[in-house]
Amino acid sequence: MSGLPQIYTAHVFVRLKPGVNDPQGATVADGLRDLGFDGIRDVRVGKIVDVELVAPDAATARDRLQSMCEQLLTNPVIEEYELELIEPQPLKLSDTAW
Amino acid sequence: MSGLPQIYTAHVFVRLKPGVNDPQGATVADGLRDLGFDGIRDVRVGKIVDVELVAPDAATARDRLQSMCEQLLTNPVIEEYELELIEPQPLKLSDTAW
Amino acid sequence: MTAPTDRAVPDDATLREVALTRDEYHLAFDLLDRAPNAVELGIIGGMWSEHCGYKHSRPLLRRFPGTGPRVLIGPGQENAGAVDIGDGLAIVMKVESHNHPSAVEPFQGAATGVGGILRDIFTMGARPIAILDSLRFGSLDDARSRFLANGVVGGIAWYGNCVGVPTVGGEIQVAPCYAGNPLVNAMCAGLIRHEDLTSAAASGPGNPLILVGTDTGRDGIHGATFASVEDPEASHRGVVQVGNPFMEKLLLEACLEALTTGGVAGLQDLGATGLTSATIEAAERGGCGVTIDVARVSRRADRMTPYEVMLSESQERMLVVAHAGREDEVRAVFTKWGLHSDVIGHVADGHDVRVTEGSVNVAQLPVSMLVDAPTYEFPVERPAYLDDVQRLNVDELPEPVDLSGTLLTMLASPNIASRRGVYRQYDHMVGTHTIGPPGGDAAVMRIKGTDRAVALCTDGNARHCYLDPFHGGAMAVAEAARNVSCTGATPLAITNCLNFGSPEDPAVYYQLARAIDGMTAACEALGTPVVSGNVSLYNESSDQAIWPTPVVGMLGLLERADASCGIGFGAEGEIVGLLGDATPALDGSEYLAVVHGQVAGAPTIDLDAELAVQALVRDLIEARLLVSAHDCSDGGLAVAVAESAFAGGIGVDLELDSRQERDDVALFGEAPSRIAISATAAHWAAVEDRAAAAGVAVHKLGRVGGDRLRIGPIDVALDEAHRAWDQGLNTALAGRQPSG
Amino acid sequence: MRAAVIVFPGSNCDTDTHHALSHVMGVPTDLVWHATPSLDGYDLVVLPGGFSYGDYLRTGAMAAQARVMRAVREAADRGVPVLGICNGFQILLEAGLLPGAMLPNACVEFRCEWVHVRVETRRTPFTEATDVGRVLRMPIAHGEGNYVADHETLDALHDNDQVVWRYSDAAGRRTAGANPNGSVGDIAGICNARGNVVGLMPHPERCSETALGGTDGRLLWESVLARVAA
Ligand SMILES: Nc1ncnc2c1ncn2[C@@H]1O[C@H](COP(=O)(O)OP(=O)(O)O)[C@@H](O)[C@H]1O
Ligand SMILES: [Mg+2]
Repeated sequence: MSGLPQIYTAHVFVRLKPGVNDPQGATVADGLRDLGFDGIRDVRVGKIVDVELVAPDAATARDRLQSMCEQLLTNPVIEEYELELIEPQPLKLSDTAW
Repeated sequence: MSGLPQIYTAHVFVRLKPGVNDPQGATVADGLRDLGFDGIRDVRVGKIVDVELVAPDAATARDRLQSMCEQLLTNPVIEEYELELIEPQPLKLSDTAW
Repeated sequence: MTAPTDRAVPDDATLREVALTRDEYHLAFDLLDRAPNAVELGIIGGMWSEHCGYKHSRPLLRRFPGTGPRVLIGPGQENAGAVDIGDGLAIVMKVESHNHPSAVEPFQGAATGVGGILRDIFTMGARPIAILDSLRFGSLDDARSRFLANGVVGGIAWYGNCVGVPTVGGEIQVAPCYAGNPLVNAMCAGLIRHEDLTSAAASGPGNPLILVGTDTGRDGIHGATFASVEDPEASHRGVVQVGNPFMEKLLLEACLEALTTGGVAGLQDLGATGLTSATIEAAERGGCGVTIDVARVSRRADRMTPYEVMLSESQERMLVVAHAGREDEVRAVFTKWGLHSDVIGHVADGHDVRVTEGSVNVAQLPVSMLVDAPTYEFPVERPAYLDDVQRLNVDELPEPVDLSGTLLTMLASPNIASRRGVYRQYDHMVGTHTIGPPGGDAAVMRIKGTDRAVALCTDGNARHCYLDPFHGGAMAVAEAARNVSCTGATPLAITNCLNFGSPEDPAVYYQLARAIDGMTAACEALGTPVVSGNVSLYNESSDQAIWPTPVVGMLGLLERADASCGIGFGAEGEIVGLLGDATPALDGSEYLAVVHGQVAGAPTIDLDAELAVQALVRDLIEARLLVSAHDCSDGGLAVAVAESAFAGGIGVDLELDSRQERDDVALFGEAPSRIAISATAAHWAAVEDRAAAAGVAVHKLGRVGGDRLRIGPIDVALDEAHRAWDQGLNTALAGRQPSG
Repeated sequence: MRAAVIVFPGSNCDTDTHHALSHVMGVPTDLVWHATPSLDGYDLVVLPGGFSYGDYLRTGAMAAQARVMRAVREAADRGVPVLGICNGFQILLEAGLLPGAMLPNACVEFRCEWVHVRVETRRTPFTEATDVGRVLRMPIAHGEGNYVADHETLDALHDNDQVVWRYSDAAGRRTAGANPNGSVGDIAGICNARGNVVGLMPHPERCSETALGGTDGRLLWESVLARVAA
């Protein structure tokens, strides 16, 4: 049984799949080398999507986040993701924005 | 004294400073709501820069990464970052890309 | 003013925060006959800031000619000027600066600058059809300047491309004086039917005020006052705003659609000082008062104070004045476009702006006092530096032995090299109006549904203004008009942005006053009134003020779009000539700066000669006698014909004017009022006849053909020269040494 | 014959495409709102270029979820010709109506310029009136046209003759300099297995009139009009 709704914060780390080439990463690597940084072997650029959501419990929050990732936040053709769910803060009565 | 150079992997997590407007995040939040997801309070989008570099030791690697962040990877006017340095793998003789 | 001593005056820090002087505080006190509270102080400071109040420039701006038969809306009346282009259509146009924000965060600073100028255009009900960007940076040898330049270009591209308004022209110039204070001026032109022109007036007491677009956050509070104090980098990092071109696109479409409902009485964008100037200026135009309840403004941040809500510069917001009773209909359009709207107040009887938070009064001020900022006029005294810099002894300059090599150096220099690397980052075709793309003298935009086209360009040579503010100001207008004329279009009107240092410095004040006089003289001579503009002062960093940099945005009209002329040579055998016989000189030339490292001399212009040469080139184009026409400006004749050769992909073989003693002066010397043309051999006699009839000199220089550039002593392969020119700016922006 | 040009929030080539179809080609054309549930009665559906949803998150990602996309899918299933131009192509990829994905251009900059593409197949409604090997000159304007797909997908595209245009030089040769964005196999446009759903990065609506500097875009329109009329 679930208690009062709580605010969950999640970090979704989205990265290009290993084999997919990364033009942005390559450009950043070149930029770093131009600035004189030695020893740069590889740079890859990904995305973080930080989501704050209200859910009755952690399992529901995680389920919803997983669906979000699959439906919108990532493109499985080229991307993979990790989901990190943070311990909730209790919802205060003043938090009515949702 | 530093030993043989090693390969360090670092994750740089770059986010807009709190309070800086994130239109992309706001649009993604609306997109998720349109898809029927309830309870979305906030979405913010940041970026990950994964850097693989060769350095003589962890302290040097961290120093260089910090300069990279300040000089190129982030814009301190609107962004903040966290740097995560991963334990190195020893450099193999076949690794000559650098 | 002698200040009463018994009055409690806020401390210096507070006054600095709201950018008011002690005297201005006393003036405000006297006008109110009481002490303004904190919110009122913020409102007064914002409205009296240089940015909104034009404290130092308003008296000078009155010198501009602002009327003419084609002027529908002149300067100072609305958010932008409007010019009749026939067929019941008008072009709405304005240029605006975003210099200070761009110095701090170039990408977002430039992006939000584009956003701001677009809103000034669609506030008038016009659909934006073209953006131009006029940019100045420090030397690209410096990494910081490269960072700024690349960021600014990226930001303009991002915003304009996303909104879907083509960026079709502009300028990039580099000079060391801009190192700490780059200039980012954006111009926009919009198209509208006369009867659809919309005023930004809040009239009709009882009419609701609706705020639409982005929720209000703490963005850019003090942005306007920030643009009025020196050295922005020093302290104001918190004011950076992030643009949202997607929101802007929705706002643009929704506003234009809302206007078609007939339920909108007025439309005003939110720019500097946000709600404060938007509501107050609208009230002034409507001759009414306004009442605003800040509690009804949707926020993005918690616990914002009334002060913050009134002064927030959150981007992508508009104020809609609806006809009472029709607000639901108007709001439905915004809802359709996915935009949030709030009724935040109403037009009121009387002449006060009243701000409440719920039922609590937080500010009440007379509109008249706010829109009438105190103005300052100083004596105009010629600064001593002019005598030093105007001295130029050409005989002391060694003439280069290898003038072919000099041409390659000139072509690769960042002020002359091709801008293709920049404008290919801009969507310059969206809208399918662009029939004269970037790369020519002026952009040419067809007007669908008519035979007409308009030509647009921006110009302003700050080195000339620095050496002689009057002539430099005049030359900026003349060059812009010449560029437009070279497409065949008749110059109609200008908009302008005056980028100067601190007006409190007498030398800068002189530059400002004299540049305005020079621009005025040229506008009068050429018949191109000033319909709008913007003033950006305090452009200085710790070490120096910028050169005086007036930027002129010119509008020209082509009655027949299909008669427009380009800069490229056409085919083998064409005759190349030079219209106009102004004597080229090294004063203030690019050659003098690049090759001899000097900024010196006294450039001048003869406005009668200018008028005649422009009239002639338009006449020749209209008679379809020319294959190409290209303004001779930076780099002189040699660079102009090289560019025509590149554009045509064909070489040229020319002789130099034998009247010049020095080849370098004949090749690279600059003078206004000269245009390089080409015409088929069959047409050449007619060209000469018309020139003679017009009393304008035309010199036949040689012929188009081959794969080399042969210009007097110069002889280089076309493709080698093309490479130098094509790669020069890219190489500089990338921070690489030119190869070879 | 009736054409639909879909309007997503942030589409900005919608009116240009409408202009090309209706005013230049004389085809009755409607601008159709993204929330429209049905495309019944249309013989041609065009997803125009632009920045739907600001290109936020990923180009085309949010537009792919729009209500009208179900109708686009149904129209595609009925065999109606569907053309995605630039952002429209990206939307078709995100919606899974075409295989593969887009990455930022290899140069990591937006590119607006004229390019050449070579027609690779006549099996689509938009190319059947041209010849294989014919080189078209058209403008591009995009930041993400770097097409990628895994090996199986690429093999399948090849085996089923689904590559419609490749970047080339003016003579039709695939040179390194001719590819403006780094797309795999110089791919500029592809179609679905059936051949009626087509996506391409260049903008035919920007080269359908002489005044705009080229008319090769008309070949696509003429081709599909002939097909629909037949
Ligand atoms: N240099 C100038 N020349 C002519 N008109 C100017 C100049 N500077 C400002 N104006 C006019 O003054 C009015 C206010 O300009 P501005 O404060 O920049 O408007 P906004 O607040 O809409 O950005 C506009 O009508 C503008 O065209
Ligand atoms: Mg305005």
